[in-house]
Amino acid sequence: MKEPPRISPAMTSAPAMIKTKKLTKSNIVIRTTMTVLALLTIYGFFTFNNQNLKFWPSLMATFANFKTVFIQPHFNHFTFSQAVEGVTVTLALGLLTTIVGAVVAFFLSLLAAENLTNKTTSNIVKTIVAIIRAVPTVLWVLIFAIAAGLGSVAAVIGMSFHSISYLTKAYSESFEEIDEGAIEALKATGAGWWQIVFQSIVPNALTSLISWTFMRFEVNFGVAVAMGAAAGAGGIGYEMFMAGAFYFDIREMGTITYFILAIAIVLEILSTQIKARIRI
Amino acid sequence: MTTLLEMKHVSKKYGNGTVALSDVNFSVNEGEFVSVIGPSGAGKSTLLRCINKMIQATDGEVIFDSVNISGFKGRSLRKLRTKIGMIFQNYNLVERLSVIENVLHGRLGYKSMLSGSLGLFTNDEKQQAYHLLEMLGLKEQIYQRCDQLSGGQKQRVGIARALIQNPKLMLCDEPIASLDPSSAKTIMDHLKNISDSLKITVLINLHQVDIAMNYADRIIGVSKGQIVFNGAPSQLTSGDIKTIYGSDASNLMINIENHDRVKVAEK
Amino acid sequence: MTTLLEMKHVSKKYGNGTVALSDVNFSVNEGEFVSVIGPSGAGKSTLLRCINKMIQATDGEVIFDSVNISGFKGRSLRKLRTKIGMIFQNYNLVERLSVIENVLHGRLGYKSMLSGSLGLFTNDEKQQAYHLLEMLGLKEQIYQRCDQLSGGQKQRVGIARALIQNPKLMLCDEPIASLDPSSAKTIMDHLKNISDSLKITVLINLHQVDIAMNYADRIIGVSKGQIVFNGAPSQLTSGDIKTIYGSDASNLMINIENHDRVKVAEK
Amino acid sequence: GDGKSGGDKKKETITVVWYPNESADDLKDSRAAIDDVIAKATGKKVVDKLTTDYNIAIEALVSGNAQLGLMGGEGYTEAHTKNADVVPLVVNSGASGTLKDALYHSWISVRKADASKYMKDGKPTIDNIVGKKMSFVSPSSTSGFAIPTSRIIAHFSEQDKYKDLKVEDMQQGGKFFSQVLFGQSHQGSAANLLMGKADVAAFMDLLTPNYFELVSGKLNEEASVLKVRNDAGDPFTSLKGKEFTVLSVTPVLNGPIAMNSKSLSKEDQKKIQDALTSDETANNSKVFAPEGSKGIFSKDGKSRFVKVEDSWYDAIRDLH
Amino acid sequence: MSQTYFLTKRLRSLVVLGVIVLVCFGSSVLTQFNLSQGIAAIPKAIVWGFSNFYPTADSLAYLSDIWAKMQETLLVSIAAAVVAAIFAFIFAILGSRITKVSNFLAVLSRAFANLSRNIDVSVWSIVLLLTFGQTSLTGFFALFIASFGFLTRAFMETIDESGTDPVEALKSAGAGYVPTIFQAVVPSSISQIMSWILFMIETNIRAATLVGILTGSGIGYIFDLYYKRMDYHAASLVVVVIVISILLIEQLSNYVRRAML
Ligand SMILES: Nc1ncnc2c1ncn2[C@@H]1O[C@H](COP(=O)(O)OP(=O)(O)OP(=O)(O)O)[C@@H](O)[C@H]1O
Ligand SMILES: Nc1ncnc2c1ncn2[C@@H]1O[C@H](COP(=O)(O)OP(=O)(O)OP(=O)(O)O)[C@@H](O)[C@H]1O
Ligand SMILES: [Mg+2]
Ligand SMILES: [Mg+2]
Repeated sequence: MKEPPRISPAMTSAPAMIKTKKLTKSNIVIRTTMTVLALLTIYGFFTFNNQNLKFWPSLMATFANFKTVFIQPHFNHFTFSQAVEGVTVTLALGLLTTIVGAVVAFFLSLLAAENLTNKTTSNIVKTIVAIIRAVPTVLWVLIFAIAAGLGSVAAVIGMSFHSISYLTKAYSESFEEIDEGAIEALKATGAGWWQIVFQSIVPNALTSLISWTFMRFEVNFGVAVAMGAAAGAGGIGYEMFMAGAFYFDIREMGTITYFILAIAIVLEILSTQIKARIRI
Repeated sequence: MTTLLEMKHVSKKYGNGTVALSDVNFSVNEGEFVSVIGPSGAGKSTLLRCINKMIQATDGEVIFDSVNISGFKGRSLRKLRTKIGMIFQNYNLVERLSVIENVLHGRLGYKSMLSGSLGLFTNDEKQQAYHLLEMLGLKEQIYQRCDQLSGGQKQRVGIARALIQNPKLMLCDEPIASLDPSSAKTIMDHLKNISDSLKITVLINLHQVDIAMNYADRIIGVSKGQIVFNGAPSQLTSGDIKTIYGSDASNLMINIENHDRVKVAEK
Repeated sequence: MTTLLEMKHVSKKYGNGTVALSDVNFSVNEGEFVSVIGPSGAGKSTLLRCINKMIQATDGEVIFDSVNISGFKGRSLRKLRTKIGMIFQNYNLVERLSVIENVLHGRLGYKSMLSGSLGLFTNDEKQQAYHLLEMLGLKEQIYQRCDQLSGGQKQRVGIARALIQNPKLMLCDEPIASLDPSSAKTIMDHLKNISDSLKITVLINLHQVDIAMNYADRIIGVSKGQIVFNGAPSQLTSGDIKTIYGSDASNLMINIENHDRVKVAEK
Repeated sequence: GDGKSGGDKKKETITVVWYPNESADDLKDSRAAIDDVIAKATGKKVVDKLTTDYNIAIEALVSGNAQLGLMGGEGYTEAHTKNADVVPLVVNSGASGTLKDALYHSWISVRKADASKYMKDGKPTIDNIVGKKMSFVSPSSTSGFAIPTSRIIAHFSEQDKYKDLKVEDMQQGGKFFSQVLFGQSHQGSAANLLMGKADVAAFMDLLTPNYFELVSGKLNEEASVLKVRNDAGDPFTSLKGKEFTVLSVTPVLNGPIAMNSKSLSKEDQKKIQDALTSDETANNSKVFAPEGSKGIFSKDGKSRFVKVEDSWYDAIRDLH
Repeated sequence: MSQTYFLTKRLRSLVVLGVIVLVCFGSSVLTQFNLSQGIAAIPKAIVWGFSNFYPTADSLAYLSDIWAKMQETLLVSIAAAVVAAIFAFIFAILGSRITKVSNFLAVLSRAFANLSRNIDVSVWSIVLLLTFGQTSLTGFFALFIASFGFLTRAFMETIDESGTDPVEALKSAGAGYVPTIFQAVVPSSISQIMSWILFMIETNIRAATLVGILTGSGIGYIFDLYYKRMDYHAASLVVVVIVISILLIEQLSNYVRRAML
């Protein structure tokens, strides 16, 4: 390497050994978390109940399946127009749950935002919403499927539950970010609560409300696919479940996968565009 | 001269125990231009907000327009507030909305819940907004979004919003603290002009003593929640300044001897 | 006096067609303190970055330490870069790491991939980092995270990081543009000090002409990608300034007549 | 799709819910034929509800969200327990045309290639299914779960080691079986076996005319061997010609077409019952498919719908 | 004066509102959703829930079974997130504007991540079910693929946001590519990356329920089992266990997130 430092103005002696890493709280937490996660992962692999599965052959078979799925899609049990219909139904499910979710969440989030109500109400609403959110969507749909009937009613209501709780959290956080002054100013003019909400809170938070809603719409499309598959909610997801788990026709799964992918990508582009536009 | 506002033994103790105001007494006449000065944390903002009850005083009475408003709540409180305009350091506009929409917010106190929420304003109200904006030199910016305005322009929108309330009293909480000197002067001129020509009483928090002395008819000095000076600018001495601001008065770089009365622009 | 750096007919055209440098020729002697001035977009940053090949010049030759480095790539380029320290306007520190870790980053060019990746530094290197930080007055902050430092302190970390490379040349791209005047002075003093006492050549982009004149041995004026002035500060006339900055020279509020040579703090 | 005003509309449509087995695509015509009979009898619109879960079908009938449903015996008794308004309307008879042989069968089968491992003294036995990978239909299936598990428990609980064997132990791998799969339909369970995902599978005999044909032995006798027909539809298209051996055969009462009597007018109940039990329906080749064609019910001798009472299913209740 | 301004503004709002109502209506027709039925369903569901869907003392007997499956699900979710994070990190490095090696690789890695992210986890589950059967590995891989896609994008954005500055500085000091990644990129983005991993674990636990139902593994499977058996008391106990687990994990990761800053 190089000769010792050329720079040596009168210096006091440095400690003989210098540690470069000083363990700050954040470093400790990061490392602990990493280690714990790594250990849990390894432990997980040992405990997975793999039932004598031959790993590599299965993996190879999976790749072969993926290849079939993506390279040789075909139509068998349904036609192109039925697939379009399925996708449309799924999209409609996603739209409906997003809109229902957004409307209900809007009012709930007014109650959940600390700066619009009091701390107690806010905490109660937030806790309820957190519990609702902790129940996976599919369970809501299944529970509603038994309790309230079949098909779209259960699907929409069940899926909306999750949307509502998710959006309530997102919206109320957007509301809480609003500068107190914007509310204070209208209060000082003698405006009432609803007037403040619609004239100050909503315009102020509009950008983030829209962007959260679109994000949720993207998610809801995926959820609608999954609900078709796991809870028989109809649409392309149901076709996929039948093709995959009932008919074992992976080539048809390929067709469906492409349909889903196409819509998902369109939605993503749309949502990026809209988000970019409203930010102006 | 009629008394518009009277504070009697007003005290305010915050939830955390801070005593922000203790036994504050003063009165303001109609049309007066009164400036409240005092160090940071003295209680100036609290004082102002106790008047339109944005903060509920713990004790004492506030008499506005010969009515004791201390117990006002709900509808009557909202109605009271329409009579008191307020202007803020950070303008507190809805940035995404246009200038005229922000001005029209000043009318919300007069409207029903529904029409207010939907922003349905009458033609008269819009005309009034237009004229106010014209008067404040914002004719060109009427439909611009407020986030595109400069600080000085924003504050003029804030003034227009307060004026459209048809207020008897304007409360201004450090309206020029965020502005550059030239914009600050424009705003102060406008406020003085309003007070003079529209006979609106102005109560203004300032932290620049020289500006307060230039513009105000009367100065109220607040220190640690108490009123320690109340008189004409000409009566304010270095000793008073020291009482108000404590021993660091010299740090304020205030030059009381040597100030000119700035001529108020008559538009 | 030996020539350390020579630029011969260097040009740079960016992918989008912008010609940032065209036919630049100059040379810098060992130990010189040279300041590059010029308006925004003139090509100052491009010029500096062509020297350590952070940007690849489109044309011409760069001779560093008697070697034509124009074609350097891979290992030889990395080795070259260890000889050239660089200091940035935004300090470019890894904010989450401690001061000493950031300084030691200057040694990465000397280390193997593995020990570099793992951040395994020898005790010698750590001692050296310690002494440099002591010299720059950052002894107290050695283990502090860089996001807790002030701008001036951050820039001193940047200097230490460059110095620990044992560079022959220091490239400084507007090192004081983000600093308040007093921190800026500290940084300029340190740089001058380094140049004087360690005989490290310094090439520094500045946009304050007066500071450039105060500190530099020589000034290079760049305008529209071309060198339009190259000489001692004392030779710089108002006319030259106009040539460099165009007609808006007056907006720069430069007062060339009336500047004092600031004494360089000798620590 | 039908639009608004739920109340009135509900009365004008009759919803028929189908188990996953009968929800298969290739039974579409058959479902439509039965719907047709109901529609003609009542003059109302008949809507199909296909399901992926047995219990959703059951709950739909229980709650009155569906008025009619073709169920399994087990599912029916559960539905009746939950809501006594769910009662059987008709059931398909056996070849005799009466309730006497209104039966089908639950099989426990293994792949033919492995059959020798499950033989004792030349006869098939379920002794060796312990520790194997087992495929059932669904926890709410009669012939695909309730019957075979009670058969297994009955068989094994004679041994001391398995004295306390419970239904719960059959539901998850790692207890009695090494792994337990649920095919979600009889077809799925059979496919699990033939694809090698399971070693042993339970499903019903009624798949036979549509998907399987006899290779040796007699239908519904132990040790009979069957294979997948060449014209079998999914999920058997890639499993043509695969053979399996039946280890055990248990008769099961046919499942009824049940109704929620509260959500269907007396008048309609009668009309539907009459229409379904009519000769015309019995001779409708779409409803009772003759040999060689596909249908939910197959024509075997004089098979037809006959009226049935709730008490007929007590035999299933006794299983528990 | 201002009439047209307010008129256009109001018209625009009306058009937006109209479009939303139309979309709602159209979607309702398409999916045969009936709002009045939907609203009526909620009280019905609540009544049903209170009369059927609650854990009983008997169902507590299943707790150990349920907990075992929950543990499996937790481990699968964690393992999937962690392994995915490793791959995602590599892909993110290759794909990020700041650290990319070549444009081709960057585009490729972005495309790959998009593919795995935009196909729902349920699709992957069903494809994987065919080869891996009803095992934890099916769930693991399904979650892995979905996590990989999501994390790659999240990491890429994190790295992009962490800025070119430190990378440029190290490069100018002569540091090589790999040391630059480990000494500049990793420290700058590590807390954000950890935070994404924690978020992914939370998401995975939710998704695992769905995947479990589809593939017959973990907590989803056991819910499905009880549910299909119509043992709603046991099924509700599963829900309770899931809810408690998710809330706990959320609290824990919120704590860690705050402490990492
Ligand atoms: N919401 C609150 N809760 C508790 N204490 C408060 C609250 N608002 C203000 N205070 C305290 O009350 C005192 C007076 O505050 P106030 O804002 O009225 O002072 P000020 O004179 O306006 O100061 P500044 O010039 O900084 O605006 C201060 O000590 C402050 O910390
Ligand atoms: N990566 C790039 N791609 C294209 N054009 C560039 C790029 N970087 C700089 N330029 C252009 O090259 C010209 C010179 O830029 P350079 O950054 O060297 O100027 P500068 O003198 O450093 O300006 P400043 O004082 O603002 O830093 C400018 O016109 C600039 O827009
Ligand atoms: Mg204040
Ligand atoms: Mg530059």
